Amino acid sequence: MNLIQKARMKSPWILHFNAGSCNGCDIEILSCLTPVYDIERFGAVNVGNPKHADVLLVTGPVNRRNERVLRNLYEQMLDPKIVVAVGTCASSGGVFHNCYNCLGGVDKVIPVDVYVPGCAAKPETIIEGVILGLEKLAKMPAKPRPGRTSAEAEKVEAER
Amino acid sequence: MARMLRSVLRNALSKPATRPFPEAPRAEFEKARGLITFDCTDCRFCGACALKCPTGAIRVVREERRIYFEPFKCIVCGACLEACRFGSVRMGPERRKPVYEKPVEVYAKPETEAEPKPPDPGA
Amino acid sequence: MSWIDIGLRAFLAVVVAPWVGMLLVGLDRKLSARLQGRVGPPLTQPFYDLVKLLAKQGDTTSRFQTACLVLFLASNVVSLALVLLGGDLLVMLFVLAFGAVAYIVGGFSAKSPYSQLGTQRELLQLLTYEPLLVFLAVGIYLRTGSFLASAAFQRTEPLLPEMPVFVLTLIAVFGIKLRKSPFDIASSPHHGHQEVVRGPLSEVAGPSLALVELAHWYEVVLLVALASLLWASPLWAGVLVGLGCLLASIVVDNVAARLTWSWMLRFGWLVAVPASILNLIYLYATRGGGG
Amino acid sequence: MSELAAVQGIERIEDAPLEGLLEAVRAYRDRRARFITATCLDRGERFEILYLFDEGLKTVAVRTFLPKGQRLPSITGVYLCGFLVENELQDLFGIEVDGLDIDYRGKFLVTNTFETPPLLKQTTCELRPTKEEPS
Amino acid sequence: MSDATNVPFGPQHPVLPEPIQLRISLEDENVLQALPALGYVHRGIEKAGELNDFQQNVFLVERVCGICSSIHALAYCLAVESAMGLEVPKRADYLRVVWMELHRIHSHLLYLGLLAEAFGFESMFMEFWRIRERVMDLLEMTAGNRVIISVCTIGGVRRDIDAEQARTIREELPKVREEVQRLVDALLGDYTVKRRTAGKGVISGQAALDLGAVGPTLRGSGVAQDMRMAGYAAYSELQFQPVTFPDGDTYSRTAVRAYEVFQSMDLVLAALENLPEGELAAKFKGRPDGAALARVEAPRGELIYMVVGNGTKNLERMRVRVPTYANIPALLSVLPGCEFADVPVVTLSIDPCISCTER
Ligand code: SF4
Ligand code: SF4
Ligand code: SF4
Ligand code: SF4
Ligand code: SF4
Ligand code: SF4
Ligand code: SF4
Ligand code: SF4
Repeated sequence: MNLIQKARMKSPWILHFNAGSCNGCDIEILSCLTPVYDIERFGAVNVGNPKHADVLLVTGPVNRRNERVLRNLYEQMLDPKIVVAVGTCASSGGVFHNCYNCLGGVDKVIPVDVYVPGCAAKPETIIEGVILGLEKLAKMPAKPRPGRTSAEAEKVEAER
Repeated sequence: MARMLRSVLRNALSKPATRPFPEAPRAEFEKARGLITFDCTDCRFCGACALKCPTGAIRVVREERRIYFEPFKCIVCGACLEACRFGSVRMGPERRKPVYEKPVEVYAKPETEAEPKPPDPGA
Repeated sequence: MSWIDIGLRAFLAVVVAPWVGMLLVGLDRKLSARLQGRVGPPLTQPFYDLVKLLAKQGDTTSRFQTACLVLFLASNVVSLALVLLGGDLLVMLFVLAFGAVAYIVGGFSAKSPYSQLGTQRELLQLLTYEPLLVFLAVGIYLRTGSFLASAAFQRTEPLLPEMPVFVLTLIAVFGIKLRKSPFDIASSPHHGHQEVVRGPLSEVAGPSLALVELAHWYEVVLLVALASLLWASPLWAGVLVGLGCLLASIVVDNVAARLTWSWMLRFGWLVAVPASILNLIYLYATRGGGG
Repeated sequence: MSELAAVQGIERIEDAPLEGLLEAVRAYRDRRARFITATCLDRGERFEILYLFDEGLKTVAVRTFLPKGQRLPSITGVYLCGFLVENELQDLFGIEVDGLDIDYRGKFLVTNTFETPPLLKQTTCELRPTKEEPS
Repeated sequence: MSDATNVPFGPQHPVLPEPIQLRISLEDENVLQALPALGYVHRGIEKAGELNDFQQNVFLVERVCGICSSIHALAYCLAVESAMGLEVPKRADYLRVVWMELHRIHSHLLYLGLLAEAFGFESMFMEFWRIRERVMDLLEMTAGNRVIISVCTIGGVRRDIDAEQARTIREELPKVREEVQRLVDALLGDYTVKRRTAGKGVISGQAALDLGAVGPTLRGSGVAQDMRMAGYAAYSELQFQPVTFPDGDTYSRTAVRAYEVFQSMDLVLAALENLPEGELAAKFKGRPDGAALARVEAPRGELIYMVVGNGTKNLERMRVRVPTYANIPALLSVLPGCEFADVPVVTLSIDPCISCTER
């Protein structure tokens, strides 16, 4: 493993987005930050800013209004990046599969790298999911993506 | 602030509350709702589990005598367990692990029991 | 000072200091975690963060802001070099302020409202800590008769017993500069947990953000070096004073909530500044004694 | 079945014609009852709307019937906090509310992507695949 | 000339775990106006409640919100039971109280932590959440899941608490209590915390009633109203006094929740003490026909379920009115005039739960 891969493995900055979840999985993600689970042991911090994040944790079945927000957040994250769908409803819609306003899973909107099961997903499972995702992240080529011009960036910002 | 100072200093001096997670995972609680699996030995493919499932995670195809189960739809509520009168649904405390691709699990009767049993008239 | 000596010090300031700073930042995070009852990240965590940021692609930061951040980084490096080379503290403060202004100008250039608001607060922070540092320099002048850092370094008697207030103001400056409670109003270093997200850095990403992290490493060493002026011989005592200030600011961070900018400004100008002035008056009055 | 006979847990239901609705609601306000919420049912030709109030832990209700297509007067003049539920009625039942204080114009909860308001009986989501399984 | 800056606060914002957008107009750093933009978590659960059969709905309503999920299930079950005229066994009533109060403890500890987080008091957040884990362990031990505990079912409860587990709870709670007591003293007595909470977002008792506020928001304004006083489940047989604080500010609302943690612990212990023997759930036949309304006290306030049955396995209508829904008007009334830095703190002080608000 070269240095860059190692650094990626050891420094996952997390962005958490709630795409219409019931909060069950969200509070479990928060639990991951707290002393008993302490995901910072793996270098993970919750950055709250898509531009700084490497890992997008999404909970919830994605509804018709936050679909666009989710897509924008994903766009704003710089490569390489991974998406982790946390919880059953983020994976497939789960119990909200017949709700009219739900799209039924994150993978309907953006590509998902890791699915974390559970309703609510337990903190241990979430940590495992992030680690599993990092293995994928480390191997990703650092493919150059043309930086957005500031005009484009503004447009995205305005839509947000 | 003084009270909090005591509290943080105590933390600094004692062992961290962190569980050594991936290295030494804690045993699951005995009654934890974890993995749903099927044991089709006695299954009649009646579909009661599928009907009661609030998420549509189970698909019972009678003609094929198979159960298609999508664990990433399942919320481990246990409704199928309560619905099955033949004890074919199992729930264990183990935690399901994260994956790259969502699987569909297929359960069928063990080969020896290939001959379909007649439906239970009493039901 | 011989050329070798100068070369050595410059090497220390430019090449060794960031590594020390990296470890100090790592220590900061580890220690905060331990105070919160957690294990925390490894000490070398900031290093991995930096490498990862550098390896990120498609930086969306505007060119102008990146340029400002380069200036910010450079000013931190130069300031540190100035202190270690025994240069003029006032020049050092000017260079430092110049870097901070560059940082602020960069923040204002970004369109995001969070960036705007955060930068306004950054400006207020500058207004709070800058006078405190100037007073520190004046205090050192009153005792050593010179604004040169070398004068402080060459002093055999410690300055600290006569300048106790400045330890406290330095802890506050540590708190402000390292964005710790109760002063973390513009952005907090490793948590975007507040109303303006990461303030001036909201739009900064990837390699440009790495510049900020790197500047941060220099900044920590610079602050420790400044604090060590108060007890310059033996030098290890001064370093201990610096580390003590850092430690104190970490502990304060963990026992206090974030307050508002108006509180910070009031604290700075109604408490810290008058206290500094009192200490200066004392220094002035007893000028003959200390030599 | 076109109206509720009685509701367990609601102390009394007082019927008010559409024109008298505000009067009836104001009477509760004068008695210092706390407004809880409104509930709407799609009854085919008309809507059945219950306004629920709390009177010392007891629940009481004012009911009105709104023929489809007619506009509903807003109670925000009496109870300001009614604006949330009235916006919801606009969104989910397609009822137009008159004199709404803070009006999201039918985009409060949903983005307009439904042909018919979602909570009307005629709107059916696709049934789930399991329901089609023989049992 | 007013040069108001408009700041969209959310929908993705780190201090709000949930996507709600507050459109805030600022003048310098003072809030002129705040309007919520909702709909980011609207799923359509009320409709799904008509599509599912009425027993599956129990699992659905638990996921209206994960934080007091079991209380949603309880309210729904109470409504259906009363529509069907079902008698719930006594043991089930007491077990329900145990689980509901454990849930309230976890929810309030969560709130206290998040509030500390909102004003950057990291270590306090960590401390509250560390202690909360012990309550989560109790929940997982008895119910098999940490957050969505799924214990209520129509007619009673689905799980039992055996003597062994009851003993563990009895031993654990006093220890948790001691730690929480220490922390609550540290929180409520702290200078910096007082600076950030006292006098912020003041809602008077009368205004709270007029705006329809409920739960700790109402009790924090000095109004003693708590649905548990109405005596559903076994509450009528357990002694308790609603906690109130008079000032109506963020500090009072926080204090109400802090002391309710202790109250809930007492209720859990009392319920375990008096736990009668008997059935766990009443057997029933038939389908709900007729309507019923149930009001319960969720951690954030009064929660209301109304079900209308029509004799089929699907309900005619399922109506949910959640506490945050009732508290939003009160919140909106106090935001103008706040400093921008106080917006997250004041917003959190009603402990908003958007996911249930929008369903
Ligand atoms: S029923 Fe229709 S709208 Fe509802 S979840 Fe299924 S596909 Fe989507
Ligand atoms: S998976 Fe379950 S617990 Fe998690 S957000 Fe979805 S419904 Fe809630
Ligand atoms: S598992 Fe049980 S309920 Fe499901 S099809 Fe088989 S016998 Fe029927
Ligand atoms: S008759 Fe027996 S096998 Fe057939 S559906 Fe009923 S229970 Fe299942
Ligand atoms: S546990 Fe619940 S969700 Fe999972 S398959 Fe069984 S009924 Fe369906
Ligand atoms: S950013 Fe961190 S502290 Fe803030 S809400 Fe998210 S998880 Fe909590
Ligand atoms: S009130 Fe809030 S916490 Fe309680 S169930 Fe509703 S959303 Fe969840
Ligand atoms: S406001 Fe309450 S319910 Fe909503 S996300 Fe925060 S903690 Fe959860």
